[in-house]
Parts: sequence; C-alpha cells; structure tokens
Amino acid sequence: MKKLINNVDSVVTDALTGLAAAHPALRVDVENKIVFRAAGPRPGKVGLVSGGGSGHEPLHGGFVGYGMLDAACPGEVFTSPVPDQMIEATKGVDGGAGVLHIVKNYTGDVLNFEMAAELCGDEGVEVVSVLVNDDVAVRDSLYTAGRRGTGATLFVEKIAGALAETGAPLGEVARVAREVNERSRSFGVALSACTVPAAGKPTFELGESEIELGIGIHGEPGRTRAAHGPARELVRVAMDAIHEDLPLSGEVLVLVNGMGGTPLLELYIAFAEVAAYLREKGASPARVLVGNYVTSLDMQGFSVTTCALTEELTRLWDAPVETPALRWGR
Amino acid sequence: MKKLINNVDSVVTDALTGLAAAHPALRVDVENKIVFRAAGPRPGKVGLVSGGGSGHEPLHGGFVGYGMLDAACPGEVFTSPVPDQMIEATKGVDGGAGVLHIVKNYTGDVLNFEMAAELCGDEGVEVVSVLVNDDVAVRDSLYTAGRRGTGATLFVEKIAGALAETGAPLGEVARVAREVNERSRSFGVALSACTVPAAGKPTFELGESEIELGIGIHGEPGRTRAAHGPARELVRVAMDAIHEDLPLSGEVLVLVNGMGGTPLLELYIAFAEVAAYLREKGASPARVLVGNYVTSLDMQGFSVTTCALTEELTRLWDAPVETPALRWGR
Amino acid sequence: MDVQFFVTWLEEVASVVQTQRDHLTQLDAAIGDADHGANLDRGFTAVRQALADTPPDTPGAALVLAGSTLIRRVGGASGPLYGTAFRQMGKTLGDAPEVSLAELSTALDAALAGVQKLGAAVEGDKTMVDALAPAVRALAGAVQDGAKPADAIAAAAEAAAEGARATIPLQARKGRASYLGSRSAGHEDPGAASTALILGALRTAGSR
Amino acid sequence: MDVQFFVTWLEEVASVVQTQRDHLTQLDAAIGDADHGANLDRGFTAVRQALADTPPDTPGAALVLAGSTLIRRVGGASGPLYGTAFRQMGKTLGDAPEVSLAELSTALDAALAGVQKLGAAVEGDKTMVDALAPAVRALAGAVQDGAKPADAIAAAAEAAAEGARATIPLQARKGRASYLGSRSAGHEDPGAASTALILGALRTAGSR
Ligand SMILES: Nc1ncnc2c1ncn2[C@@H]1O[C@H](COP(=O)(O)OP(=O)(O)O)[C@@H](O)[C@H]1O
Ligand SMILES: Nc1ncnc2c1ncn2[C@@H]1O[C@H](COP(=O)(O)OP(=O)(O)O)[C@@H](O)[C@H]1O
Ligand SMILES: [Mg+2]
Ligand SMILES: [Mg+2]
Ligand SMILES: [Mg+2]
Ligand SMILES: [Mg+2]
Repeated sequence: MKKLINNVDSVVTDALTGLAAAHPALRVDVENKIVFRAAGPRPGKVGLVSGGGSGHEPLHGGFVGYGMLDAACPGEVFTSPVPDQMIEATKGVDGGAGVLHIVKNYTGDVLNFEMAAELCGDEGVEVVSVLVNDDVAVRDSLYTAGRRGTGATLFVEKIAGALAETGAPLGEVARVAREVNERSRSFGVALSACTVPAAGKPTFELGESEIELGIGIHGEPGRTRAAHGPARELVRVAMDAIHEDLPLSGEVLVLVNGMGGTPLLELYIAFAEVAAYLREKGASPARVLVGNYVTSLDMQGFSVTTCALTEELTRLWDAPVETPALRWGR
Repeated sequence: MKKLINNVDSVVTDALTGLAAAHPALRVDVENKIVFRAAGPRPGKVGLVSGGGSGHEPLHGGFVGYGMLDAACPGEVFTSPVPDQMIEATKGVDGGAGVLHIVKNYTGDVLNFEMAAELCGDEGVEVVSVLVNDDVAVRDSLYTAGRRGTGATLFVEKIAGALAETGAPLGEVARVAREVNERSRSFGVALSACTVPAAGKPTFELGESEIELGIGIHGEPGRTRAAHGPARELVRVAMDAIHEDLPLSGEVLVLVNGMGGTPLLELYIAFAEVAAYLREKGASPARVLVGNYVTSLDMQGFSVTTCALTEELTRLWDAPVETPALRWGR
Repeated sequence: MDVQFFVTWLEEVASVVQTQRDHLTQLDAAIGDADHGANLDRGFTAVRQALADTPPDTPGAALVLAGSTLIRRVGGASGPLYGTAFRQMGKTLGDAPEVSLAELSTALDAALAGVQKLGAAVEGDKTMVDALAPAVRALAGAVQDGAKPADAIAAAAEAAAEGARATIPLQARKGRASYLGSRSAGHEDPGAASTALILGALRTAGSR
Repeated sequence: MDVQFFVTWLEEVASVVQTQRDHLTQLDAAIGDADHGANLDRGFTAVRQALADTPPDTPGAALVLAGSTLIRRVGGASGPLYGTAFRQMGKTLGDAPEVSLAELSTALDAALAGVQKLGAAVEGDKTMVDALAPAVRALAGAVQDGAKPADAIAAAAEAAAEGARATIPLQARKGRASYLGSRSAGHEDPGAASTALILGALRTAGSR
C-alpha cells in the first residue's frame, strides 16, 4: 500500500487540518472532527447536518457551505461517526428552527445518528432525520439491511440545503429531502478494489478482466462478479438496473460519479453512454454532474445516480451554492 | 489494463461526446476535436485558445467558458493536437481583437502551435503565443527541451482569461499571462505510473516502497526514484525544490493537484503540509485549489504549483469564472 | 466477582483485540468494509484509558463506563451495539460491589436483549448475536446446573466461539455483509468473531 | 524512380509502422510518453488513405501529400518533424516525373535540413536526426561512388539502422526523453527507430 499520508491513524485529522487551511469559509473542529460553516448558524434557518465514514470525499465536508450543509461529521475511514460528533454539530448549527439529519442508510450511520437525535431531543433541539437509500443493487427486503445510501446523498444535501436557505420550516425541508431520495436511484460498478489505510491491502482481488457489479461506496465486493466490457455495456447494466426499478422519463438530474481512481476522461465516456441511454428511453439529462463526488478512496469505477426532476427540484438544484466541491451562482 | 472506455481508438472522441452532452454552455466539434464556448466569440474580446494531449482532464476542455478559455484543442492521449485543430479554433474564437495561444512547453505542442500561428497570421488573425514552463524538476539548459508546462497552465488560463473578459488588448493579456508563468513553479511526485490506453500497460514499474520524484504529466518517469515516505516528507521535497528556485514569500496562490488516481482525502493531507511549509517560510496560502485539475490519466501522486501573487493577479484570480471544472462568482 | 475482575476482563479484551486487530479487519474486508479491527482497537484502547483515568468502584460502574466509552469512540455498527451491550450489563448489575455467577448470567442476557433491541438481528442473521446468544444460553444453563464459576465461564466462551464458527456458512441478513447476498456465505462474521474474543477474555480474567 | 516507387515506399512504411506500432510505443514508454507507435500508425494510415483518395502524379506530389497529411494527422513532436521532412523532400523534387539517385539524395538532405531547422537537434541529441543524418551521408557517399540504386539505398537504410542503435547509450538533449536526464541513457530513441524503419522500407520499395 502506497498512500499519500503521514500515518494510518491520523489520516482523517490530517486531512481535516488541510481542509481547514484551504477553506477560510469553513470552521473545522479538527479534534472533534466536525466541519462547520465559518459564519455559524443563521437564526431562523433550519440547520443541515450530515456525516458518515471518511473516504468518500468530497462528501460530506466538501458540501458544507451556503446552500448546502451547515455541518458535516466525518468518521474514521469507512466508519460512521459517533453520536458525540453529531450532537456537537447539531447544537452548533441550530438557529432555532431545528436541524435536519441526512443519514445514509447503513446500520452504523443509522444507529449512531439515532442515538444522537435522541440526546439532542432531550436537550431541546428539534431534530428530524431523513434516510438516503438510493442504491438499487441491494434489494430492500427482510434479507438485507435495506438499500444503501450513495450518490443521491449529494442531491438531497443540495436540494434540501437550497430550500433551507429560503427560510422554509423543518417539516418542509425534510419533505423535499425525502422526495429527492424517493425520486433517486443509483448503481455502481468497480474496476478495482480500494485500499483502506488501516487494512493496508485491497479489500478484494479482481482479475485483469473481471469487474464487480452493484458495489457500494465502502470497498465491499458487489452483488456479482462479471467480465469486463466496453463502457457502453457497463453503463447499460447500471442504467437497466435503475430503469427497472424506477422507469426513466422526462427531465432527469444525473450524476456520473467516479469512485476516486477513475480519470475524468473516462467518466465523460461513461456519461456519453448514459445520455444516449436516456434519449433511448425518451428521457433527457436536464441537469448533469460528472466527476468524483461520492468516492470510495482510490477505487476505480463509477456509479450513476438519477433523480426524476420536478419543477421545484430543478429550481432548488439551480439555486446558488457555495461549498468547496460544489459551487455556482455566487 | 482495465479502463472505462469503449475502444482504445475512440477514447478522445467518446469523451468529447460526453463533454458535449453534459455541458450545454459548450459547443464541441467532436469530429475536429475542438471545444468552444457555445456563445461564440465576443466582438472586441481577445480570444484564448489552449490545447495539448488528452489525459490531463479537466485541462483544457474543462476550462472553456466565461472568464477562462474560448476554445480548447484536445489531442490524442498525451499527443499534442495538430495545427488544423488550432487554426480552426483560433479562427472560431477571433472577435477581432486577436487570439492568445497558451502553449505548454513540450516540443510537440510548441511545433504544432507554431505552425498554426504562422498559418493564422497568413490568414489575417493576429496571434500571440505564451509558453508555460513552470516545472522546476527540469533544468532549463542546453541539455533539455526546457522546463515542462504543468500546473501553472491553469493559473495562466484563469488569470489571462479574466483580463481578456475586461476587454484588455492582446498585448496586455499576453503580458499578464507571461507574468503568471514567471511567478509560478511546480514539482510533481508519482506513487504509481499511469496506463496509456493505446499502450495497454503502465509506463513504468514501481516497487511497493518506491516513488518517482520530479515527474511531469505524461506518465514519464521522474528525475529520480526514491523511497516512499510520509506525506510530510514528500511535500517537503516538492516545496524545497520550488523554494530553491523561487523563494516563497508573501501571498501565494497554491494548487495541490492530484494526478488522477489519488483520493481527495490524501490531497488535503498534502495541502496541510504545504500550508505548514509556507508558514515556516513566512508566506501564506492566500488562494488555494486542492483537487484533480492537471492530471496524468490514472496516475497516483500529486504536484504542487505556487504563484507569487500581486494585487492585480489576486483580483483577476478572484474574478468570476464559469467553466465545467472551475466556477465561482456566477 | 468484584470490580477488579471486570476491570481485568476489559483490559484483557483490550489486549486481545489489539493482537487480533488485523485478523478482525481482514474478516471484515471479506464481507464488509475492512474496519472492524481498527474500530474495536480504538474503542477498547479508549476503554482501558477511561478505566485508568477514573477507576470505577463497582462492576456495574466499570461496565457502564466501558459501554459509554465504546459508544463515544467506536462509531460504525459495532460501536452502538457493543456500547449498548456493556451499558446494559452494567445497569443490570447496579451498585453491587460483588457479582454472583447468576447475576452475571442475567447481565449478559440484558446485553443480548439490548443488542437485539437496537439492531433487530435474530440468531442466524450472521451477526454478533450468533455468538452472544449461545453464550448467554450456555451461561444460564451452567448456572442452573450449579457449575463452578470457571467452568460456567468456560462454557459460555466455548459457546460463543462455536457460534462464531457457525456463522461461516450463513448468508447475512443484517449489517453490511447482507449487501453481498449469497456471496456472504463462506466467511466468518467479524462481529461474531469479536464477540467470541470478548467472551474468551472472560475466561482469562477468571483465571487471574 | 517514378511516382509508383514513392507510393510503394509510403505504403510499405504504413504497413511496417503498423506491424511495429507496439514496439515503437514501448520504446517511447521507456523514455517518453508511450504514444510514438500510435502516432505514426495513425499518420501513415492516413497517408495511405490520402494516396488512394487523390493519387499523385509525380514523386514530389506524393511526398508533399504524405508530409501534409502527417502534419494534419499526427500531432506530437513527430508529426511536424516527419511532416516537414516529407514535404521538404517533395518540394525539392518539384514536378519531375522521374527521380535519379542523386536527386533522391539531395531530397533526403533537404528533409534533414527541414527537421533540424524546426527541431534544432544536432547529431548526438538522441533524436530521429541520429538515424537520418548518417543515412543522408551514406546515400550521398554512394551516389558519389557511383553505386547501383539498390546498393545505395541499402547503404542508407543500413546507416539509419546503425544510427538508431547508436542512440542507446546516449543521454537525450531534445524532446521528452531529455527530461529524464541521465536516466534516458540505455534506451533506443523511438524517433530514431522509426526513421530506421522508414528508410528500411525504401529498400523494400526498391526491390519490388
Ligand atoms: N443489525 C445488527 N445487529 C447485530 N449486529 C450487527 C448488526 N449489524 C452489524 N452487526 C455486527 O457488526 C459487525 C460489523 O462491525 P463494524 O465493522 O465495526 O461496523 P460497520 O459494519 O459499520 O463497518 C458485523 O460483523 C456484525 O456482527
Ligand atoms: N527537437 C527534436 N528534433 C528532432 N527530433 C525530435 C525532437 N524532439 C523529439 N524528437 C523525436 O520525436 C520522437 C518522439 O515522437 P513522438 O513520441 O511521436 O512525440 P512526443 O514526444 O510529442 O510524444 C523522439 O523519439 C525523437 O526522435
Ligand atoms: Mg465501517
Ligand atoms: Mg506525445
Ligand atoms: Mg466494518
Ligand atoms: Mg511520445
């Protein structure tokens, strides 16, 4: 394992030190591992808090700022943060209008955020939690922990963040967050595994012509191993899985997301195929992001996330945002 | 080699098809491989054209848009584009005030841009070329093709682009472009080689504890092979090389750039060390970019680029920009 | 069993988890996300520190302190689950300075109940419950049979180890491993393996 | 040598470059950027197509067409350099329908001059010049000695091959390989190797 780190145990805090030094618009509590907006809470605005294991950068710390999150709680690599972080973050962003927790559906994230929400409630901060579970590779059944939260998290954070900025009440912000999640679907493909610093070696081995279909964002193997093929075919597998679950039509918000080790050049090749697929189904990629947004350390591969737009969602997506990783309109 | 591509020979055009579909603000001539602003040339504004081999995305196509380039000419992977592309691009962006060619200092880029400039001149379009050569790993001597153009290209394109947007004449735009280049220095480190699709295997082999110091952005080996070390030490090697060449002081514009395969988490770790180094020298990172901007396909590693700011350069850096990969202020 | 017994147990857990850190992480790499060893090592190192910083007076206090520390330091699925397990044990033991085998058995039952309430896993889901539940049963049975403390604890540890091994052929229905569907079969569950280590440490603590 | 001779030569180059594409790319991978084979293959495939699309009438026209096509299709350092080389050869031959060995020699000299004017490389810099210059000298010498065309061409091809091999120990002073400093020594220059292939193809063309 060759990584650009100082020490396996200080990966997250060292990165937070860098994040703090790079972005004066953020206030980073490195010791407690919380990323805040430097400006602090705005009275009357609903606060948005998210968090999860590190290793998915820019998610979530890179999405803290105007029009998106108020705070992020990064855990250790691939390990959900602890309730203390979330409680501190929640209290720190409460402007009196309550706080929305945006939680990716993983047992660890759910349990820790639940504990935090309960304790925040005891202390008089109103908290509503929204679960993101967009990954169609996992069947939501008695036989699983439910669908994973992946790329749609970005959509939820952006759109709910935009609505919160208008002064909308907590119930409304939670409603739109849930709506975004319900309208979103994802599917991921890995061309290589990733290496967790503390593990020191790749989480699985793939042959020269093998890939994993239906992967999450934690370096775990996918649902099935398959033969590598042209981008066109891999994209079709992903899009078919999405389309089967929620037929694609109309205007779609699309994220073609790199897992961290795949060059942008290749992500655009994948996007060309996604756009062609959408046209084939009579849908159109009305809003598009192509890049590394919800990553899995150095994994090579991609995921596609779609969200069926409404007029309201499009307007909120287009609203100004100013964070380290997503910025427009200001 | 496992890549997210359809075909080794269609990598660049397939990616351009995706770029076109993703960004309605661009007009992409896929056949001739030219990326234009959709809005076309603005009368009286100096046009900015750059280009070079593909494989460095988002450079250059991702930097076409308001406040930056007017057109980009991507060549094949790591192969400079041909004069035809540059001529077409130059004529296509000429708003009557002449065109600036921003050329990274590689024999191929220089020769092809020279031929293009000559032919454009013959056809009555005024062209001035600016050479970017910021890489301190290469001594500029009779024994080399001169210093390579790397990360500073982004600075030159952003800052000259901002000045051009104000309606400044060609001479002025060229002057500020040269000034940015003269004030900029870079140094790169590879933790792994990259794989050119047409070559099918990594351009060099590195052992589990070896790295390459002083690499460029074309997958070539660096100046020396060294033992891998903590991020702190690798950054120090890079910063020492820069500081020795042009002592760091005052306000500095800093790019900590990923080579394509290194996660953002690690780039922030590197930036923390860069910031500490600057403080040690009495300098400050007044403006900062951390991310994958001038890449080398899937190479793991990073480069640091610094530019000694002036008031004028800071103002132009802060000016609005709206491109696929760099956006603020609008 | 006095507070010293429980402190010794927790310290022994910390040391065995440290030794087995990579093993647990590799188990998690196969069907999870390769952090279970690091998670527990971070957690129990913090427990050891907490015990040293504010030495508890009673078994209950030691266990509650351990549980709270795990919740505050581990994260992931195992942090809240193990944290709750130790807290429930501690709360069940209350302020008593000495704990009988029967009381320990009741406490371990409460730990299991806490884990199941939080995580909703049943036996056979391929989780830590698959090691914890048989251990609880074994301990209760031994108490019922009037077994000597050392033998009763050995039986519980044995049952946990057996339960962990028995997760190998199972398909996971809870936690990350469930995402793998049938591919999760053929691997030992990391949480069940760590539960076996934790209960194994009880035996070591008893023999000190 | 009539236009057919030159068309045959260029087609032979296209086919040998295609066969040697990976070899040239691997040479470039060692001290450059792993694209020389792909570059020339793309270029000469286009040359073959251009010759088929608009068959030239004279040797000069064939070579100018080849050179222009290379400039328009190759890119990189080798595109303008080889493009200029062929264009200079063609221009030197003018409209003549037949070319003597002496005229070929003069044309090849013009090619070398064009490459050196553009790229400013001298012999020993570890570039295509190291194969081209000795070939030019060998051909001129053979003409002077009144050698038969086949022998003269063989001598030029031999000299180019020898020149390419001789680049191995050199340290590059031009092109990408120069960035490597002393590490460029020990590898054959890809451009010198392709020049040897191009001049080797002249021999094959002559024997048809
Ligand atoms: N719902 C659950 N109930 C009981 N135990 C669970 C549950 N979900 C996961 N676990 C246990 O947690 C273990 C994983 O812990 P760990 O790797 O530390 O957390 P994470 O899965 O968040 O990375 C699994 O091996 C399993 O034994
Ligand atoms: N200044 C120069 N003069 C002559 N030949 C050169 C010069 N620079 C490079 N070359 C030749 O070009 C070859 C490389 O060609 P190619 O790989 O196609 O282009 P690039 O270096 O742009 O990738 C080198 O091996 C060398 O022979
Ligand atoms: Mg985890
Ligand atoms: Mg090249
Ligand atoms: Mg885990
Ligand atoms: Mg090359």
